[in-house]
Parts: sequence; structure tokens; C-alpha cells
Amino acid sequence: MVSPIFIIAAGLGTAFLLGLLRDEWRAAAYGLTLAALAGTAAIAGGWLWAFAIDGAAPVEILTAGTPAPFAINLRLGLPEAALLLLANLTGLLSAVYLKDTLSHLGRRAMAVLLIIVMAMGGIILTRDLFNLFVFFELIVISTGGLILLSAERHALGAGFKYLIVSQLITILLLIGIIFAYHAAGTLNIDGMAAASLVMLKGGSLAFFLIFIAVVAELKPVPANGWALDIYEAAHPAFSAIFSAAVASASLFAVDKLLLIGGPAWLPVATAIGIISFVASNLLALPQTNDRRMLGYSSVGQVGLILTVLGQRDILGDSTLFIAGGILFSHAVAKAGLFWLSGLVAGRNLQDWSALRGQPLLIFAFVTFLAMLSGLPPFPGFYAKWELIHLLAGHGRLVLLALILFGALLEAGYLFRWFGYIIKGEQPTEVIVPARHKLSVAMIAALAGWALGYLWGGLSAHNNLLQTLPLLFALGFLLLEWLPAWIKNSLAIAGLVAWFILGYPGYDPLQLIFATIMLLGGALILMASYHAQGRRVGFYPSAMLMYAGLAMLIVAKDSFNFFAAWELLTVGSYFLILRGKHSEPHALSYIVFSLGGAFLILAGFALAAQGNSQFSIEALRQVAQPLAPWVFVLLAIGFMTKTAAIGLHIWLPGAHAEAETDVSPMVSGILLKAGLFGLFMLLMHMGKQQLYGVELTHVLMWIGALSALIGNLLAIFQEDAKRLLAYSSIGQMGYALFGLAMMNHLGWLMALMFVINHYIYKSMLFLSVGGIAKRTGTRLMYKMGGLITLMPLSFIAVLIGIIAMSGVPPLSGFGGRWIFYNAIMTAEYRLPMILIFLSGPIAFLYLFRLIHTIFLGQLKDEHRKIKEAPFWILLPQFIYVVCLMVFALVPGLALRRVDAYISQFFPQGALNWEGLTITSDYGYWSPVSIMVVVGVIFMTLFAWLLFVNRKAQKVKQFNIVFAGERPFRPETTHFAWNFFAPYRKALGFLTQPLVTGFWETLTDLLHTAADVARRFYTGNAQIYAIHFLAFVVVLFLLSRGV
Amino acid sequence: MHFEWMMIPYSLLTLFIVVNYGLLLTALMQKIGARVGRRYGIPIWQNYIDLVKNYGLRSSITHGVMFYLGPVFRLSGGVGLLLFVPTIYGSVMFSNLSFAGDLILALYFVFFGALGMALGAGESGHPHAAIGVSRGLSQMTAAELPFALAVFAVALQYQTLSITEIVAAQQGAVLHWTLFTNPFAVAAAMLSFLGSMMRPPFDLVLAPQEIPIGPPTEYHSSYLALMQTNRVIFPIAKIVIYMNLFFGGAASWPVFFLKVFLIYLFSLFVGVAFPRFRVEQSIRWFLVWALPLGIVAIVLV
Amino acid sequence: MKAELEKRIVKGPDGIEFEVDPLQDYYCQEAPTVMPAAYSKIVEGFFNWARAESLWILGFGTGCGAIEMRPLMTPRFDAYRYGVQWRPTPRQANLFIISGYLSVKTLKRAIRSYEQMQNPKYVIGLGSCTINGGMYWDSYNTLKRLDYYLPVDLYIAGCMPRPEALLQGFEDLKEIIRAGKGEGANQYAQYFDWYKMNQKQVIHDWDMPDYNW
Amino acid sequence: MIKRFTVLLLLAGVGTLFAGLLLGYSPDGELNATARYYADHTAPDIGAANIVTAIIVTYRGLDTLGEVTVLFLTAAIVGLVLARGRRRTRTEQRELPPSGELLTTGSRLLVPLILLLGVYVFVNGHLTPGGGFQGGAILASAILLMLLTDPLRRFSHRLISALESTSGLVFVGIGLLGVFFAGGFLDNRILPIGNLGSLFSAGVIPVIYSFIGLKVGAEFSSMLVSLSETEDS
Amino acid sequence: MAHIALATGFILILIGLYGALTNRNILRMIVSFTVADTGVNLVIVAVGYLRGRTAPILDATLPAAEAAARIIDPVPQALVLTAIVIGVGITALMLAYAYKLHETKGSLDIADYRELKW
Repeated sequence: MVSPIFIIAAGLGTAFLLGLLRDEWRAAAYGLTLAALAGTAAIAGGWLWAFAIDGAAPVEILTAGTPAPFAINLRLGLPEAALLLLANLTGLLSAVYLKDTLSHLGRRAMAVLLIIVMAMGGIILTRDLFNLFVFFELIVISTGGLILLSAERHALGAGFKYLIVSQLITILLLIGIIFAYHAAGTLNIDGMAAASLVMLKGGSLAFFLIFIAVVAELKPVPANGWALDIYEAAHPAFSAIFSAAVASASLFAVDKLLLIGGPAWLPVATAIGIISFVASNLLALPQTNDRRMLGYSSVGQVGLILTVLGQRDILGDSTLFIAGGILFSHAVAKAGLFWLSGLVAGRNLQDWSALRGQPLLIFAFVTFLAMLSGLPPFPGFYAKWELIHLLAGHGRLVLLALILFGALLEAGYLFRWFGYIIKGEQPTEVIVPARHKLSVAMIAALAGWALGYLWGGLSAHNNLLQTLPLLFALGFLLLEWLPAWIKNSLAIAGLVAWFILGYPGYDPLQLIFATIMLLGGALILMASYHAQGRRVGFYPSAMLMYAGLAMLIVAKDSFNFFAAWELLTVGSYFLILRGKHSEPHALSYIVFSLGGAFLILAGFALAAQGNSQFSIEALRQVAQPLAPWVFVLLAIGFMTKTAAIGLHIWLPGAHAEAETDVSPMVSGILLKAGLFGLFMLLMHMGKQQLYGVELTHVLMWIGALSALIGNLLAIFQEDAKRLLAYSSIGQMGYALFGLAMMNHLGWLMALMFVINHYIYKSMLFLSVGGIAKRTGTRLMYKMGGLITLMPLSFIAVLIGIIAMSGVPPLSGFGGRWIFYNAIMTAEYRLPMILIFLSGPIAFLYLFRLIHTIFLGQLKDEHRKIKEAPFWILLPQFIYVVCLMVFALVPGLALRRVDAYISQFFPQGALNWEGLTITSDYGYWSPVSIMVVVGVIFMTLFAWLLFVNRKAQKVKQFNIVFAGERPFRPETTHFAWNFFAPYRKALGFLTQPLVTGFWETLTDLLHTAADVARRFYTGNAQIYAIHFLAFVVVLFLLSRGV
Repeated sequence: MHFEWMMIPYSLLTLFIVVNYGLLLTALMQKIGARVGRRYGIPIWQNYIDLVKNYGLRSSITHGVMFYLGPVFRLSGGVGLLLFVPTIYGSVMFSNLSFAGDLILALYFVFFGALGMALGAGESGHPHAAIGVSRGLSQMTAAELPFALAVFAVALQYQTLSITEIVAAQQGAVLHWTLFTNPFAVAAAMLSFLGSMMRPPFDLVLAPQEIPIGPPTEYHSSYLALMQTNRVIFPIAKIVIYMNLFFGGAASWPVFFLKVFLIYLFSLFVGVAFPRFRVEQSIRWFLVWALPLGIVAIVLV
Repeated sequence: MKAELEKRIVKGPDGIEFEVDPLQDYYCQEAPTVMPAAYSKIVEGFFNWARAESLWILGFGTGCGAIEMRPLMTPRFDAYRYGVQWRPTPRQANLFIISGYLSVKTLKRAIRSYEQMQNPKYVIGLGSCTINGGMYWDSYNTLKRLDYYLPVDLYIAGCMPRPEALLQGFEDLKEIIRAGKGEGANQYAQYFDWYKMNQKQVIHDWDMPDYNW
Repeated sequence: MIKRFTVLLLLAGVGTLFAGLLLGYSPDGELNATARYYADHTAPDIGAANIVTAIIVTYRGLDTLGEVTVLFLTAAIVGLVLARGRRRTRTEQRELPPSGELLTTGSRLLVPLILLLGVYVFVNGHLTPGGGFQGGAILASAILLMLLTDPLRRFSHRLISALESTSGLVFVGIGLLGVFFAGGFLDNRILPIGNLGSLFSAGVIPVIYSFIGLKVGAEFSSMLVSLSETEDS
Repeated sequence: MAHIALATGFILILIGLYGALTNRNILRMIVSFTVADTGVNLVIVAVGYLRGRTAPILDATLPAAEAAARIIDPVPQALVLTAIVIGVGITALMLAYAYKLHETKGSLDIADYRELKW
């Protein structure tokens, strides 16, 4: 094995060697630089291999042939090797990336780059305090040099600010070191730790100075104004080093210091870290400059890792896994993003729309985004999972909440950024990335995936990158070049195959959900056949969602459940984002979903009490004072997905703006994931009381309110898809209500709603989508009279609304019938009022839907439109058949489930004998109803045909009009504001209170951030004062408390 | 209960009786209304004549398939509703086709006709039709609410959803009627009843002075005849539900006639005394006056 | 011709342009036809009886005579007891009372309303004005003879005739109908061109389709 | 005003901190373990008379390497900073007044002497106070003097940088030789440690210190030259 | 003695910092920092001082055997050298920056370089 001293020697030696080369031999110099960096990276890699695979013991390297602590010694273990590799690889890739700049600036710049990488190695390796200082100074100075790589005018100013603050840091650090030396009699870190420096006279103050100085290198809020200016001004390749590698090295230095400081200093580290994490993510919200925002994000991530280091007292052996997971995610992603930012000309976030049309770059971007947000299957996800579990296990709930809050903020601005890329204004210029720059970014992206695989393998859970559904979904990334129809067939085949594969293993409940999610998904995908071209991005996203769903229903433990949940959230987010104007809605969807997911995570963690291997079954055994809280967290988490009232504001836009075949997926299928979660929750946790309040009663109220408000809002929509979307809120409210009733029939009803809602909402979304496709608008009042032109769509919608409104003889009635039987035994009656009110209201919007689109006056411009495309109609008619079958023989699907529910609620099962279904209270015979209604209807129809045989068909304006004739179809079609009187009467209920609440909240956050960031005035002296204030305040705190 | 072929003729007999009774009853009601206004009113057989005339008109037009089917839906709704509800308590045959479903079926089947009619009216392309439907649906949401609560209260009270069993539970004495055992539910339901009878002050749908005459603006000849037929069946079918749930049902046809007459009369009494509400007034009225009664009813049960 | 009735080029949502001719596309293009009586004479007689006993008047007051129709609904006259009632829509009405003078402007509405009534339908000319213009005999825009434009079954003379006269008129009309002579609708269909010609002669700005249905 | 007050307030805080350090400070009576080790082992193990030099070059040789690197880095960066956008001002050469006769003559006399002194200081670094850094600084002062005499004088950047790089390389190379031939990186005992107090003693320390001296001298010179060249405009 | 040196060093640091934080002229700031650096170096050296001892250079008057009892602590002396050199490096760098800043904007007022903020 090559001694690690060569890493330092090679870096330095090459740097010196460069001076010997003629200034003109730039290519040679550049080659030498790359070779040196590659060599050092190889050494680090070799050691990493030795430690990780061969299990070698850490090595000590002595210098000067003298044992420590009398000479400087270095130490190389697994973390050191990994960090070294990271630093050197980042340096190498940045060097590749900087090819042109370095060649332009010459060997001096290359030498500086080499030295900064070497210095990071020194920081990581050294065990001597003063030596640490020297390497820090090297980094400071080389940073001062590398900032100048930037073409940015303001880079000089930023560098100078940095130097000024560095001076302060240096002063404190030196004073601290010398007094620490005086107190401990050694400069060796391990020696100081052994002498327990902080216990010695004068030692704690000295340590405070050292600690604060090194922590300041992590740019903690608020002493970090200079760092942000550097990020904003520096060359992105340098920022990559600065953010990914330097920060990692500094963190490792802090880690070493904490060894000296001992447990007493851990809370300090935690506090500084968490404040940085939350505050910098908050401050990042109003940023418009990409690099500055990335800077804030870097500061935040580093703060998070510092928090993790500060929690090592409870994290124990997992510290490495957790901190490493977050650190490597951060490093790879941030470096990658900075490298990408070098490809984008504009500095505004909106300018990133230039990435559009570059699938590779978008793939890389998405990878980085997911890594930063801690989404599966990347290391941050596993790390966060462990971290939250351990925190919850030790009752550090405030910290847990702050971490999740900060992470949510971060995800918020990151995904907003992604929205700009995908949906921002059409880029003015197309970027043609240089090949070397592109490959650097791609290497980072691939490294991200590799790390994901690695962390998955290291985690105690199953490696997500080895799960078949996820791989299947990711496989579509490789197939993007195929035409859409081939991919579509593959996708359908995959879904069906997975269903067949899993079929023997499903219990009835899972079977229902699996049928809807997998087979149902395949059915909706049939509508995708109508799409032309390659549809880049659609299939990976859709299949990611389906993969998540497939994994969700079979998840046995909380980890798999949560991972599946995150996957389906992300997949659906990408799907929703594909819509034309869906950017803001997709954003609020992902923010709400991630917020909900975090609550679920917190809930699971709380329930598991630190045991990260937590089977869902074990929810039953959660102990009492905790159980209701777990219940609340999980329930709210799941309700973000079912869009219960209060958490619903993402849904209308997200569903309405999605593409034609995506709307039914996200409405018909995705919402069911939330219901599935609620099923799981209630099945295992049952009724819970919090402060004497029965939580299921609260859920009932929420369900009832959702049903009412959802329906009420639906009737005032002008946009057909929005109407359907609001109706989904209402329908999910019904289902939630049924679940919360906690009796046999309530659950059966909820399941019936699951099935029904899937069928008719998918069908209606497809119909409306097809119509919108033909008419070019979704505004219902602009349509009208389409019945003659689109009769098939009309039939589908007609059947759909009859089914949905619960009018016999179609299947919706079954749901209503079960509902009435269920409420007979419900112990709590008041929410029924809302449900009873919302039932007929559903009728209002359904009528409006069919009337304003199909009936009334045909508009001129629609005279020539054709029926919806075949592939959109086909699934609709399959749904019609399903509805009919389900209406006639509901037992086909429900019977087994009924028996299954009896496990939980033995009372109140239905009797399915013969044609009549009987409950304890009533009976219902679907076939008889169908026959009776059919016979009456046909008889009367025949009679009318007989007496009315001479009826003459007239045209649309042949109507009585008070002796006049209509003016134009637009003025004759009564459609806009259809329920105006209703608005007068009950419109006050539709006040956008919830929207207002969330908007106020986000406004508040943004305003707070906007005000707070003025703290960073841009004046170097003020920054220095910030730093001093930081020191003094911390000093006073550490003395006073 | 099971289906027997004999049920068909008996059901048709019920239908026949109800149609005739309804034709006479509605005329009678109009006559009573006229007497309040000191008029003679229409002849008692006038409805028959109007019906024949409308069936006998020679020409008719159609606006499209849904327009054509609307009245069919409407009448199917009325006939179906009538047949799904047992008319005479204690008579298996006059229980009609109630083996197909219980109270819930009846409650929801009410909408069948309304939906079809609304669709038919919609296809006529006449704005007044759409406005009428909009008004009707708006009012219905509020008017149905107290009724639903009352039904829920009654079902809870008797612990069954079967109409026959509810009627059975009220037998024995007048004081066993829900009217006396659960007055709040009945009060709520009767207020709701006003809303569904298309009489002032709740005749928002037709409102001849405002939107002449709402949904049926374009209907005429045999369409209108079908709807007229429904106009005599449907209120009675509805009253039968009320009678069964709240007023002890009817054990024989004379009792049936009497009770239906009296319940119908209630809406007439209110109707002749009040002018028409605006839509939002009507909605608020139901929510403010009828809804609390319904809530009291379900809370007290 | 009003702008909204002129042909126009419309662009569909798919970007293809095409022509819309409102008079063709919005309105039916078939003339009314003569509707045969019922197959059997007995049935037709029965129907005629029912038609006579159920006169549904179109609630359309064309002139000052309308003032005399209102009292018919009051307790004093109570026309309802004769099977007479008012309908707000021509679709459901089968008796059109031209109540008093008919100006050219109102004629358009009257024609349209009449054509939208269903066969069989009846017209009563109320007051002298409908017979010969009455006191408006020399007015430039009042019609002198109603039966040039619409087939009139019965005139009730007077200026104004009292409600009692109207009641008598209804009884006379019933006689006519019962006798099977109330065939104004078929007459209108048969001589459609003639009626149209007369109508267009007085209505100079004919801006409506020929077939209003 | 507010700023001054804030600064004063904060410095009062920092002062408190320092006061805490000051009050907590009690001078050692004896050498601590580390210093004692150096006192006891320098002579036998390293063979350098100047213990500080032994520490600088050998025991804490890695620090010194870093130090040298700092200077190298600074020189490189100063060059980089000042090189950016230089060329445009080349034409506008300002006329400078000639230096005085005294200065010119004096410097001619002094420069060789200063150079000699510098060399002496670093060559004897392991024996007497002084060493590579001090000697290098003295060398650079000669360059400074020359620049004062003739501000427009140009030195060969190539020469300086070659000197600088070679010395650096030698330093690193010798350090690495230690890995192979002695106890570790920067171990001075690849050469015999000789007699305490003689010029050729302390192993490779004099060599290293000489190169450090050359390197420091070159680097300071390079910085001075770079800064002086800014006089152009 | 050591206390006096330390106190002087600390006061120098505070003076330097005050100067650096209140003077808006960049050159004055740099000078202030050198003052503070001097203070730091003074503190370092002072910490290594032992009363009544001599410099850590072995010669005839100071044989190796007595060294441990007679010399002052050599480590701070070694450290201060490094500190000085690094201070010089940073000062040089700051001067170069100052020059360049002045060249780009013609101003040496630190408050003029606030384009990057928030």
C-alpha cells in the first residue's frame, strides 16, 4: 500500500514542479496536474478499498521518525480514506472541468488547485492541532487564489471579505492553540483529548477559541455572510470544491475537535448546526441567484451534518453511517449542481430552463435534487431514516422537528427550482455543453447512484436499488430512445406481470388495492397509446410511481413502506409536473407530500422508539402515552395524500393541470395510496384518545368537512378538470369518513369508494381530458352541445355521473347503501349532517359537468370537432363495463373483503346469499333493481316512441325565446357561474381560508427570510462584526449557562 | 321477500290506482287552492282531459336523444319510486316490488327522475331550462338535508332500514306513530316535504313569472303528457314514503287515500299562504329552520 | 340582416377554418307539414273533444287587448273552470289570442310564437283592430287584416270586447274545435308560401329564418 | 457611530474572553512533557544545537513544509492576481525621477553583503539563532533594496520561479527520502547527524534549511517583484 | 512579566481589531490586522516564556544535559515562526487584493464593495 504521506507529497511536489515548467507548456502542466490528482485519488481509493473491503486496521503515519505526540503524526482510517477520496476526486473532476480556465491562467492556478486539494488531505489526516491550523491557512490562502478563477467581476470583493474574516479566525485560532498547548502541554489532538483539555485550567477557554474558529470554517449562520458571497462569485468548479470537499474536510476537523471537547461540547455543536440548517434553508427561500442559493443550501447541509456530529452521544456507531450518508449526498449533489451551474449562462434561477431539451442534464439534475432532498434510493434517505429513528428513540423531538422542517424548506426551494427548469420560459439559447464538462456532471450523477447502491447495501434494510419494481422503473431511463407505444406496451406488460406475480401473496385488502393500482394503472396506460413521439420522461416517472405503489401495498415494515411512499410521491410529482401550467401546483404537491412524508417518518420513528427495523404490525404494540401521537402524525401524513380538508390545496391544480392520461392516474390511483395508509393505520392502531378526544371522531369530522367543502368548491369551478379534482377531495372525504367510523360497514364502504372512485374518476378524467383535447379548452362554459359530436364520451360521462351520484341502479348506490347501514352503528352522529348535506351537492356539480359540456348550445368553433381519440375512449368503455358488472354483482369484489374485514370487526358483516345482499338493518338487490328499472324504462320508452313517432328533429336555435330568436350560442348557453344563487346562499363556506392560511404561512416564511437576509449587508466589516458577535454571544452563553 | 310473478299485476294495479287517484287528487288540490282564492277552480276531471289532449297533439319536435329520453327517465323515476315502496301495510302484494331494496333505495331513486329530466331539459338548449335545473338542484341540497336527517333518526329509532318494518313498528295505536314518538324528526321531514312539492314558497323551479317555466320550457305534446303523468304519480309516491315513515303507514286503500290527501293538503296550505322565495332565501330557510330540527332529532334518538 | 345571422368564418380548436351559416346551421330548414287527423274518426272526435275542453292559451299580450284577458283569471270570471289556462311557453300552448292591434314589430314575434306552437293550434283575433285595423286603420305600422298573416279561427269584435265576450268566444271556439273545423295549423302549413309572402311584404327587415318551429 | 459602539461592545466581549485567558494563565515553572522531550532528545537524536530549528525542520517539519507552501502559494496567487488584466497598461510608462547617487552606490555596496549575510544565516540555522526563513527574508531585502534603487528594474520571473520550485521540490524530495531511508517523512537522519555544534551536523537539516532559505528568499522576491511591477500605471 | 507581555499582546490584538473593524479604508484595515498579528505573535512567544531561563540553543554554556532545566519552552518559538510567515503570506495576499480592488473600482473604501449581498 502506498503511504498516504505521498498524497501530500505528490500534491506539493507537483505544485512545485509546475514552477519549473515553461509558462508555454500549459498542456503539459495541465496533464501533470491531472495526473497528480488522479494519482492521489487512486491512493485514497486504494486505502478506502483496503479499509472497507479487506477490513484493514487504521494506520498511523509518523513523521520525523519520532513518535507522537512529539512529532506530527497522521492517521488514516476508513472515514479518512473516504473523505480523502472525495476531496481528491472532487479536485480531479473540477480540474477536468476547469480545463479551459486553467489552461488560460497557467501553471500558477494549477499549483493553487493542487495545493488546496493537498491541504484538504492534510486537514483530514493530521492529528496535530497546529498542523491543522497550517493546513487551514493553506486552504484560506488558496481559496483566496481560486476565487480569482471566476470571470465574475465581484469575485475580488468576495475574496477580500473572506480574507478579512479569515484573519479574525486565524487570530482566535492561534490564541486558542497556544493556550491549549500551555494547558495540555502537547499539540497532539489525541494527547489533548487524553489530557481532557477542557477540564484543565484555562483549557476550556482555549478550546472554546479553537472550536469556534474551526466551526467558523463551516460557515455557520449567522457568521457566514462572506461564504455566500464567495459561492455567488466564485467559479462553479471551485465552488464545487469549496462546498463538497473543503466543507467535508472542515467537518472532519470539527469532528476531531469534538474528540477533545468531549460530550460537553456536543450540544453546542448541535445547536450551531441546527440553527445553521434551519436558518440557511429559510434564507435560501427568497434567493434568485442560483449559486447563492446553492451556497445557502451548502451551509444548511453542513449544519445538518454538524448536528449529526453533535448527536453522536445517541447515534453511537451509526454516526459514521448517518453523517457519511448526508455528507456524501451533499457533496456529490452540490458539486454536481455547481458543475451544472457552469453550463448555464444566466445566474437567475429561471435561466436554468436552458437545461430543457437536454435529457442527460435533467437526469443529472434530478439525481442531485433527489440526493439533496434525501429521497430514496440515495444515501441521504437511509441516513435520515436512521437519524430520525435514533432521535425519536432518545426523545430529542424538538431537534427532530427542526431537522424535518429544515429539510422541507430545502425541498421546497429545490423543487421550485426544478419547476423553473421544466416549466420556465422557453430558453432563448440552447446550451451545448462541452464534452468534458458534461462528463464531469454525469460522473457525479452516476456516483450518486453508486453511493445510493452502496448505502443501501450498508443499511440494515433492503437495498432499494435491488428491488425489482424500482429497477423496472429505472430501466425506462435507458429505453427513452424508443417510441412511446413500445414503452407503453412494456409498461403495461410490467404492471400486469407484477400483479400476476404477486397475486398469490395478496390478502383480500391488498388484492383490492393491487388490482386498482396495478391492473388499474395498466388500464389507464392504455389511454397513453394515443400519445405520439417518444414522450421523454413520462415512463420513468409513471413507472416510478407505480413501483412505489407496488412496493407500498406489500410493505411489511415501516422502512419499506416509507421508501415506497417516497418513491411514489416523487414519481407522481414528475408526472404532475408534465402538465402545461402545472408548475406551481406540482410544487405545492411535492411540498405537501414531503411534509406529509416527514410526518409519517416522524410517526414511524416515534412508534419504533429507536428501533429502525419496525414492522408495521408492531404499530399495535405502541405504548400508551405515545400511541395517540403516533396516530396523529401518521394520520396527518396520510391525509396529505388523500387531500383532506386543510391539506387539500395542492390537489385541484395538480390534478387539473396534469396531462390527459396523468390526471386519472394521480386521481384514480395515487389518492388511494393515502387511503391504503389510513387503512393500515386504523387496522393496527385502532381507536386512540388524545386528551380525552377520540381521534377517530376527529377523523370523521375531517372526512365530513372534506366531503362538504370539496363538493361545495367543485360546484363553483368553471374548469372541468378542476371540478373533478375538487370532487376527488370530497370523495376521499367520504372514504375517510367511512374508515373513521371504525365499524365493519364503514370500512366496506371506504373500500367500495376506493373501487368506485377509481373507476368513475378515471373514466371522467379521461372523458374530460379527451374533450379538452378536442376543444382546446377545459373551461366548461366555452363548450356546450357536444352530445351530438361526441356521443361516446357523453355516454361514458353519463354513466360516470350516475354512478358517482349514487343514483340507483349503478354502483354508486351500493356505496350509499352501505354508508347508511354503516352509520346505523356509528357511535357518533353529528358529522353525518355534513355528509348528508354534501351528498346532494355532489349532484350539483355532476349535473353541471355533463350539462355545460354536452348539453345546451353548440359553439361555432366546435362544429367540426371529432369524437375523442380511440385510445382514450377504449379505457372509458372498459370502465363502463366494469361499472355495470360491479353494479350488478358487487359481491364479486366485495365479498372476500367483507370476510376479511370481519377479522377486525366481527359485527355487522353483510350476508351475500342469493341475489339480495342483506345487512342487520336492510337489504339491497342490485339485480332486481336493475331489472325493474330497466323494464319500466324500456316500457315507457317504447310507449313514447309509439305516441311520438312523428317527432321532428330541430336545430339548436329552434327554441322558444319570448317571441325572439337567440343572439348567439355563447349568450344562449347558460353555463358560466351556473350556481350563482348557491354562491349567494352558501358561498361564505367557500372562502379560501385554507389557501389563505397556507399562503400566509409561505408569505410569512418568505417575508421573514427576505427581511432576515438583509442581515448580510455585503460589507466585509459587518461580516467581521457578525463573526465577532457570534463568538461573543457564544462565549457569553457558554459562560452564563 | 322474494319475487313472485303475481307481483307484476298487483304492482300494475297499484300503479293504476295511484295514477287515477293522483289525477283526481291534484285537481282537487287545485280546486281547494282556487277556493282559497274564491274561485271555482278547474273541473275535477280536468287533468284527464289535459292528459288526453297532450297525448293527442299531432305534431312534436325533438332536440336530441337526451331530450327525448328525459321524460322517460322522469316517469321511470316516478313509477319506480312508487313500486319500490310498499303502499299498503300488511299486504304482500301491495308491497309492490319493495323486495329489491329498502328505504335507502327509495331515497336515492328520487334522484333518478330528477337527473333524467334535468338532462333532457338541458339538451333542449334553452337557458331557462338550465336556470330552472340550477335552481332546483340548489334548493334540493338544502331541502333534502332535514329529510335525510329525519330518515336517519327514524331508522335509528326503529333500528331498521326496511320500510315495512318501520311501518310495523308504528302499528297498534295512533300514539305509536313516529309523529308522536319522534316529533322533531317528523317536523324536520315535513318542512323538507314542502321543499320537494313544487308549491309556493318553494316553487323555484317552474317560477312562471321569472323563467317561464323552467326545465320543461321546450316540452310539449306527448313529452309533456309523460311528465304530467309523473306529476300525479311522483308526489304520491313521495307522500307514501312520508306516510310510511312518520304517519303509521296505511293498512288499507281508504286509509291510504285519506293519509295521502292530508299530507298533500299540508303543502297546499302553506303554498296558498306564502309568496315565492328567492333561491338563496329558500336555502337559508331550510338550513336555519329545518336543519336544527333534524339535528335535534338525530341527537335525541 | 343582423350581423349575427350573416355567414362567418370560424376557426376550430385544431386551427382549421370553416364557414358557419347561422340561418342554415342554427335553424331547421323544413317547412311545416299538414298533419293528418287520427286514423279513426271516433278517436279524432275524442281528441277534438279533449282539445276543446283543454284550451291552453299562450300568455302573450300583443296589444292593448291583453288587459281584458287578465280579469279572466280572477274569481269574477274564473276561466279555469272552462278548462282554459295560460301557459308561458308556446310549445305547450295551443291557443294564441292576438289581443288587439298588431304592429309590424310585434308581428315578427307573433309569427315566431305561432310557428312554435304544436299542431293543432288555434288563433283568436281579439278586437276590431285584428279585423280591419280599427282605430289604427291608417297607421303606417299596424296590420289591418290578421288573417293575411296567420290563420284565424275566430274573431271577437269590439273595442274593447269585455271579458264576458271572451268567455263567449272560448265557447264558440270549442264548438268549432269539437266540429273538427279548427284546422288552422294545417291551413297554415298548406298555404305556407302565401302566408310567408304576406308576412315578408309587411316585414321589410326580415331577419329571421323562414322556419321557426 | 452605532458601528463603532457595536465594535467596542464586541471587543469588550472579546476582551473579557482574553481577560479570562490572562487571569487563568499561570506561567509554568517547569518545561512540559513535550518541551522536555525536545530538550532532552534534540541533541542525541537530531544533532542540532538550535532546538527551535530541530523542531521547525524535523519534529514539526510538516508544519514547515506547509509554511513554505503558504509562501509559495502566496507568491503564486499574488502573481496570479496581479497578472490578471495586466497587459493593457503596458504602454503607459510613467517617467520616474532617478534615484539618488547615494542610494545607488550604497546599494551596490550593500547588496552583496546582504546576500552573504542571508546565506550565512540559513546555512547556520541549526546552530545559531536564525535559519531558512530569516535568511530568506534577508536575501529578499537585498532584492528590495535593488528595487528601491531602480523601481523599473525587471527580474527574471523564470529564474525566481525556477529557484523557488527547485527548492520546494528538493524539500519534498528530501522529506520523502526520509520515508525510505530513515524513520519517516522529513526525518533528518538520512545523513549522519555528526557532531553537535559543527556546521555539517544535524543530518539533513542544514540542507533543508538552505533550500528553505533559498525558497523563502525567492518567494519574497517574487512577491516584491510582482508588487513592484504594479507601479507600471 | 509573562502577564505583562500577554496583556500587551491582547491589547494589541484588540487595538488591531478595532482598527480593522472601524476603518473603512482597506489599507488601514490591512495595517490594523498586522498590528493584531503582532499581538498574537507576542502572546505566543509570551506563553513559552519561563522565568529566568535562556534561549533553547545548545552551546558550550548550555550542555545538552542541562537543557531541560535551563531553557525556555522552544515549541512556541517554533510556532511563532510559522505564524509570522503565514501572517506575512496573508498580508501580501490582501495587499495584492487591495491593489486589484483599487484598480477595478478606483476606491479603497470597503463599503464600496457590497454588490454581493443578501
